[in-house]
Amino acid sequence: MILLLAYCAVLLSFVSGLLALLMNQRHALLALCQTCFKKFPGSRNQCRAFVFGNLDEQRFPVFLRQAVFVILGLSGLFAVLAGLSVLVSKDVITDQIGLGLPWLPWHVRFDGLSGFFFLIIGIAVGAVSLYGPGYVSGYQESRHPFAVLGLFTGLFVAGMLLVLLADDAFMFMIAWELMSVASYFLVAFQHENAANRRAAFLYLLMAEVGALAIILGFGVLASFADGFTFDALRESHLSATWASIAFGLALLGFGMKAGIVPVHVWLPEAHPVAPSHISALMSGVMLKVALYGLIRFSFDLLADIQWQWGVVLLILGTVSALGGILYAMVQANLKRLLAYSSVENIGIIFMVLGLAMIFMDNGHPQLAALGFLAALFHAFNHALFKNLLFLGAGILHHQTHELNIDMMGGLIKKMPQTSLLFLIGCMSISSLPLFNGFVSEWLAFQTALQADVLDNGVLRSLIPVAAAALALTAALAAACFVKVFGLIFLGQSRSQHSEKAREVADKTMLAGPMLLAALCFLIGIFPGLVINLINSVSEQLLGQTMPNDSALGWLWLAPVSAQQASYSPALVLIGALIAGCVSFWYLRRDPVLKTMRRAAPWDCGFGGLTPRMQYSSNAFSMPIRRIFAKVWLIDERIDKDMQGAMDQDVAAVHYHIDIQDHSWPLLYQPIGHGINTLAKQVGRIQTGNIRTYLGYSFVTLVLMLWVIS
Amino acid sequence: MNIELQDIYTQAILSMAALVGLTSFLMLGQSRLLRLIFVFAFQGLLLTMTTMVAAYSTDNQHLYISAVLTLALKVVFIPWMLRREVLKMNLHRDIQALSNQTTLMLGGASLMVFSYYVLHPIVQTTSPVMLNALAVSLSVVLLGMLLMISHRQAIAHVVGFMSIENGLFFAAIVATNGMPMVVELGVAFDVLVAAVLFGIFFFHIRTSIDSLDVDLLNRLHEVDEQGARHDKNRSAVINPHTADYEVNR
Amino acid sequence: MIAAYLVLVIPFLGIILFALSGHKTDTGRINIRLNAVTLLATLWLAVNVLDAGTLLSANKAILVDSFNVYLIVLTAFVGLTTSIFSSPYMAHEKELGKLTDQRLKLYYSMYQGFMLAMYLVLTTNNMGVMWVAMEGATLATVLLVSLYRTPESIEAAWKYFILCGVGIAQALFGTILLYYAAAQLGDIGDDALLWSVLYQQAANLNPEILKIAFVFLLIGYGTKIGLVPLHNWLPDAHSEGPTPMSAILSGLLLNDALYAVVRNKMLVDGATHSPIAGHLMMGFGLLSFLVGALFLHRQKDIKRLFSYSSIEHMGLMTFAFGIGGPMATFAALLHMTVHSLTKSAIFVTVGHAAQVAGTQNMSKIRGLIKTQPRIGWGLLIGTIAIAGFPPFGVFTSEFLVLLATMHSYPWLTLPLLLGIGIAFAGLFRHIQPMVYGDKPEGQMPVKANLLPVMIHLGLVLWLGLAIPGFLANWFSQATLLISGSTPL
Amino acid sequence: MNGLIAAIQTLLFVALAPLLAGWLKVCKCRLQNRKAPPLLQPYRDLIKLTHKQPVVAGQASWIFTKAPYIIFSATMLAASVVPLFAVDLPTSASADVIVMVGFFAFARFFLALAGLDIGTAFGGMGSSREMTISSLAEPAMLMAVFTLAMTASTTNLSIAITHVLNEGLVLRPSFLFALFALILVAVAETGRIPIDNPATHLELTMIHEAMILEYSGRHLALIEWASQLKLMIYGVLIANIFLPWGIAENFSVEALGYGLLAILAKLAVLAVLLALSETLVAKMRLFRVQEYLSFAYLLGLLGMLSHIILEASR
Repeated sequence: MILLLAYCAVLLSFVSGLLALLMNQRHALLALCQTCFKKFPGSRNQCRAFVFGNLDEQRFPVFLRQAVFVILGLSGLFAVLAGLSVLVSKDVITDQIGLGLPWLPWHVRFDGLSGFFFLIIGIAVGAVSLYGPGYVSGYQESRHPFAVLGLFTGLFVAGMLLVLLADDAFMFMIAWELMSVASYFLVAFQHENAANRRAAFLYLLMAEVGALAIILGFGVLASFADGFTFDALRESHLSATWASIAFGLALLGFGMKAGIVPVHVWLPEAHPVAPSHISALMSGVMLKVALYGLIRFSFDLLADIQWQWGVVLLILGTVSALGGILYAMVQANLKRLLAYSSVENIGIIFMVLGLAMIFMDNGHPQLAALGFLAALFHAFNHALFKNLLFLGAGILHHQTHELNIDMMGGLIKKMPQTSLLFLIGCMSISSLPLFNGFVSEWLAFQTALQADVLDNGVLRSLIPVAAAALALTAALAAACFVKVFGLIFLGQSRSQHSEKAREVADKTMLAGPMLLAALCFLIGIFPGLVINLINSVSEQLLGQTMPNDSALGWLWLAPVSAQQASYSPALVLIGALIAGCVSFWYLRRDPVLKTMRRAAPWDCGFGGLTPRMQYSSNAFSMPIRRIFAKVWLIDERIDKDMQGAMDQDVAAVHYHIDIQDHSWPLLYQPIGHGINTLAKQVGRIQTGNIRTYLGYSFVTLVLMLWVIS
Repeated sequence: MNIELQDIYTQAILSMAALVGLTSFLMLGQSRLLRLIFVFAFQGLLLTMTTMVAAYSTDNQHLYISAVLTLALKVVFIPWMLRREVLKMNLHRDIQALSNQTTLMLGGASLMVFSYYVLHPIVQTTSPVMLNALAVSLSVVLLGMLLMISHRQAIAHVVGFMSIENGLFFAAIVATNGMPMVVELGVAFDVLVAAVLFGIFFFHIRTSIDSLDVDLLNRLHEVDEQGARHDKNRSAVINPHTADYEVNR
Repeated sequence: MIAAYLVLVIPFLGIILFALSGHKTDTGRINIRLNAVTLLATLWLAVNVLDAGTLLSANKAILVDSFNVYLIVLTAFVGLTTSIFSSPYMAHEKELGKLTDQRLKLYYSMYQGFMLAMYLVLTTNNMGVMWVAMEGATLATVLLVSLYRTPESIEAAWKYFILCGVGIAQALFGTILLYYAAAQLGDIGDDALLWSVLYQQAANLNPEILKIAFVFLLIGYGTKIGLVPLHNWLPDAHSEGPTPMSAILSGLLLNDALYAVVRNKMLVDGATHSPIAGHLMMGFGLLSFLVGALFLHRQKDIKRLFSYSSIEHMGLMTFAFGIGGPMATFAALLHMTVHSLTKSAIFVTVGHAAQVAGTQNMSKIRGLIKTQPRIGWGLLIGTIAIAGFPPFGVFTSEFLVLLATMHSYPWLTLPLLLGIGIAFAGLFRHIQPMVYGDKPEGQMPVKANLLPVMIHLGLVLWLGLAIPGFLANWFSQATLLISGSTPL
Repeated sequence: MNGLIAAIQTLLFVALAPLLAGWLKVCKCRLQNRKAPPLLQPYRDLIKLTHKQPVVAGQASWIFTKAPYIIFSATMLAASVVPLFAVDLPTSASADVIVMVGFFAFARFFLALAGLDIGTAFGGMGSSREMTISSLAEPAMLMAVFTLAMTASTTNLSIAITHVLNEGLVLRPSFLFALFALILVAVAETGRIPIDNPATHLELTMIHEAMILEYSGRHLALIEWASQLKLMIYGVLIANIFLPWGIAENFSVEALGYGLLAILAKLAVLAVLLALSETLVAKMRLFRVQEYLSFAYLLGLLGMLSHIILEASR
């Protein structure tokens, strides 16, 4: 039954994709319906009117778009239901589908871990499908056919869901690559821009390399097992070295998809160019699927965790978290910034997962469960708020046709609802108390603080350092999102577009973000809801749950014991409400003082503020750029146009800044260069002269004969 | 192995083998096309004689047929065709300078030794005669290839190609008393068609490059002449920040 | 058995028919029909084999077992779809004034000639005849390569002719050695070249001779497979000939050459009991794979690009056969099928793409999706499939090859992995700009029949998702035959 | 009973914060040979501001007008979890020290947004600098706090202080480092010299003042009050974590009274020290701040490491 729900989710997403293909087949449909009605003349007139009304030339595209997204939304709903029911029932359901290799049908397994990620996907897909119809209506059908977008969106979602269901390496890889390829087409959807094509190429290339690494990881396991099913792979007892090799390969593969530094570079290229609801799915959900893969691979298949892996994850996670947020800080393109911020959040998740591994191998399964919980919880939260922010960015793009935050400003008055939703997203991602992001970071800190129980001195001193890096990350994230919100919504409009922007007319477009924002807040106040679900995951996977001290009641979060740490967001909310209301009412008790006087702000006597006087994105991040100057490759130039006698007067000043990632010159350019050089060298063997070719043949023959005798 | 202990048939075959090997050497060192073709025809004749001897000694009917085929194709038709081409193209006066003839001959000689070396392991299971015959035919094959590598005229290539066929044929006759009939016929047919095709190609090549020098056929290659242009673009492959990776744009 | 003869007779009649009657406008359609009839005959043959198992004709001249039966059907199928493509394509070429009636006559009769050679290679039980047919295939196609009579095409044809001729001559030497080895057993007589006999006697053959024979056979047929460094003719011939011919060369000829090598390898393995033949194949395969992948990066001509991709894939198959375990063999058999289907589909779209842009120069082909969406998408999806992305069948076989390598030779996975990555990048850096982007000036849609492409890619997709039972059965029986055990 | 004490503590915090600010000003003036304003001057300022009609920039949005309430509430919540004169605080359980840092972040978030809301150059400048400095200060602060948390193996402030208290006088090198780190952070976070100077409005150097330049009336009062409260919270943290003696451990009247007196005395002394340092030290350039803060971070790290290596080694 539960599995049926899951299958429904997958099938519906397929169906939505296929339905989108009908976009260009209106005439065929029309003909089909006419013959149908001729055959069954008894059909009701209303039904007929409905069908033909929707097949009307004007109406049809709108109708089809809505239908596609409704079905996609249903798929999301089924995914949520399936996920919840498997989490609540704590079942493990297995099945086989008659596809795949002759001796290896697709094995399906639906357990708590899959269920939890089903839940994440379901929520995100649900929100996206509420938002979708309004957003895609902005595309011109002739330039950007909906059939392509809808088809690959459906396939993308189906691929992600299938990855979670897979119980053998072969099906896993098929689903995994389906997800990659479908999202590649989505990234390349608006392929007129060279930037999009580049990004798509880079994305697919890295997806391919990552997938190969994963296959090899499975290969290592499979060469010690008989078969590719996960059951068989679980039984392959590897030596420590081989297990580490397998883990390293899996980490490379899944890390590439998840966007771990230094293999994160596709992320900031691909996310900005994809349609926003796709970026939301990619960033919010697909990265989580990569996380799922890593968890499945290491905690489930390898099972015998080694603490060294944890250290690797911890270090990589820390670097990614810090690197991600620092790079995000200096971006002016909103979606690029969000993409880098995804790198940061994935870094945090990996960091905590690393902690869990360290505790696991050092004989503290309870603490491992805590770290595991923090990681999964943060994954869940990140899916919520990153989705929210990407959808918000989509709305902004839809309304202002801009993604450069230096071109926005003052939108809070023009788009009050969007701004509120976006603010909630910013607050969640900055991990401010009362919102969900804070809870998972709090749990992460709590995990790190348990380092004292470890015997290894190096680990004990390493973990607090990582925790401090986490603190720095969180603070920088707050700075970054102050910049984002402040520059986009506050101040004065910086461009014509944002001056003319209006709130979205189609309110369903706001429904998706609204759902996510509500969840952000709800989970922030009642984290127990999700934590209970994750506990059933870790019970299945690790055999341990977080020792939540129930003595304090369900409103409380006491991960280790009430003595050590506790947090009750609900009580904090009550306190905040009391404090806020009291001060508010007390200070405004005098009706005369209630009114505020509006006046022009102080302009230093220069006669009016102009939007250009405001701090820009680069100006805002300038102190941080100065402080962490080594982190980026910065090319900063100030050109002055001189005029007048002796060219002494400055007519205009041009400021250029170009910020690059270190990983390009250090990692990717040498590889690209190397391959091109190699190809050039290899090209030399093909001289064009037939005598040389005969010579090759001759030498090969002689050499082979010599070898053989 | 003592040659005087072998029967007359074997002695004859061995002599033929030696002669065939010798003709291959002669061809390798030959720089005049007409002589080359003549030596090739002579090799074909030797082959025919070998076939006859084999046919006679084993009383194998179908070897006679193949002897006739060889005679017709390799001694008459192909040399005639090649000779006609040479005369038509006025190539018979050209002396193609073989840059290092001595090295070439030494190389050929070492190839012969090499053939013996390669085939040596089979001597345990077979007679030394066979070893000789096979080694000679292998060296004829290899020498034919060497001929093609060292000569630039398309005509010489055809001769080399056909002499490789001769080597194979020799092996087939001596070692196994010929192949099954159907195969022999098939091979002969292939050789015939190949010869015709060569004729067609001489015509095409001549009309296209006005020469039969195969070194001039070098338009299709992968060597980079304009290295600089690629250098400029090479780091652009996957770097989205520099220029456009679509190199050819 | 009649079916087997039919398969050979129909193309033979086709040659004669086309050679005698001059070119007419409906020759293309007749060609399609002939191929369709042949396909039916092969299907009949396949049903026979499915019912009765291995077929051996009374005079032992024809052998159809589970290894070649699917290749025969595949040959007929690709032959048919390519002829469907070639009919409007060649008509268009004629309209452009590139071809005359005389040459079209040559084209169609040689098309059938090539098909005949292919069927003969596959069905014959006689290793000598196999060689003859293989050489015949070269002879049939060499004039097709130079069909356009441009200096480049003549150069390509000459190289094709000479290199393949010399190469295949070495295979004949190998065959003679094989015959010699068999003849030593005595009392076999003319049957000594029959594969069925040789296979039974394999254990008694002289291993030393067979080793040497295998070197010659591998180098000989390897030239036709396009193994580096014997591959040099391949990109030239593919890029200069008419596109349908590139499709059948890549899709069929290379496969059949590999088939010949594997047949011989089975004998050699039976005699030597050492993995030496496998190791040689692995070495050549890996080298071809890597070099082919690297060459992809430097191409300017679209057909050259895909011919290097063929080299790369043939390298992978050779490598997989070389590994020799049941999983690798199964993978290689599957890869032969899916590669042939995918590559011929790609060549079909490539041909149309080149017609759309009026050039084979990739830097001039742009914005195909905007110009003619079906061609653009066909090319893109075909490339995705050939690059080994699931759910297409190429992925399945590459997956299995990788895992088999991991199992037997873990360290070789590294170059393999590298090769796949490099090849993918090499393909996509060229394909993407061609299919995407805005439509350039003056690029007009052409009349194209993309049904073959859809059918091929659909089949490849199907094979990627699930391998139908009868095919799986053949594959596993062939695997049993080749490697001695089945993966099932 | 506990809840009542917690409420009283919080109210006392709020009530006493201006007094601390006044005392600080008095000390500073004395040290600088100036005539000091009355001790209660901050209260008078606050009262005066609350009775004025606020003037708000024309383009201000709701963020600008609501931010002061949010900032004040958040700071007050932070104050409510810090034991002032008695431990065993129930609010400490519902929000531990990490949450307290979170409250500060919350307040700062809105303060920075408010700075950006009007769209003046000053507001942006202030916000940018504030966020930069705080993002450097926060990890340093957490390092210091973690040293305590790991020693007491809890992040609950109340329990941690009890732990230190019960342990008696133990000289821990880690605490020494942590104390210094926390002092440095406190100076930075509360905008004192050498990081910022609350007394000036010098355009190029101001940070905190730049953000609140447009505030007036009750809004300004709330923000000023909140920053005084923040200063006091840091003072109490330093005093009660590192020198907890005197704090009430039970709720008898005399214990509470002693506790109150003790904390007042400690704060008074701390204020004198702060005034002294402000008098002696010159303000730093903005881009030397990171050196200062990374020094603080280093101290925190050293504290942590010395805890792990010297004190908890096994």
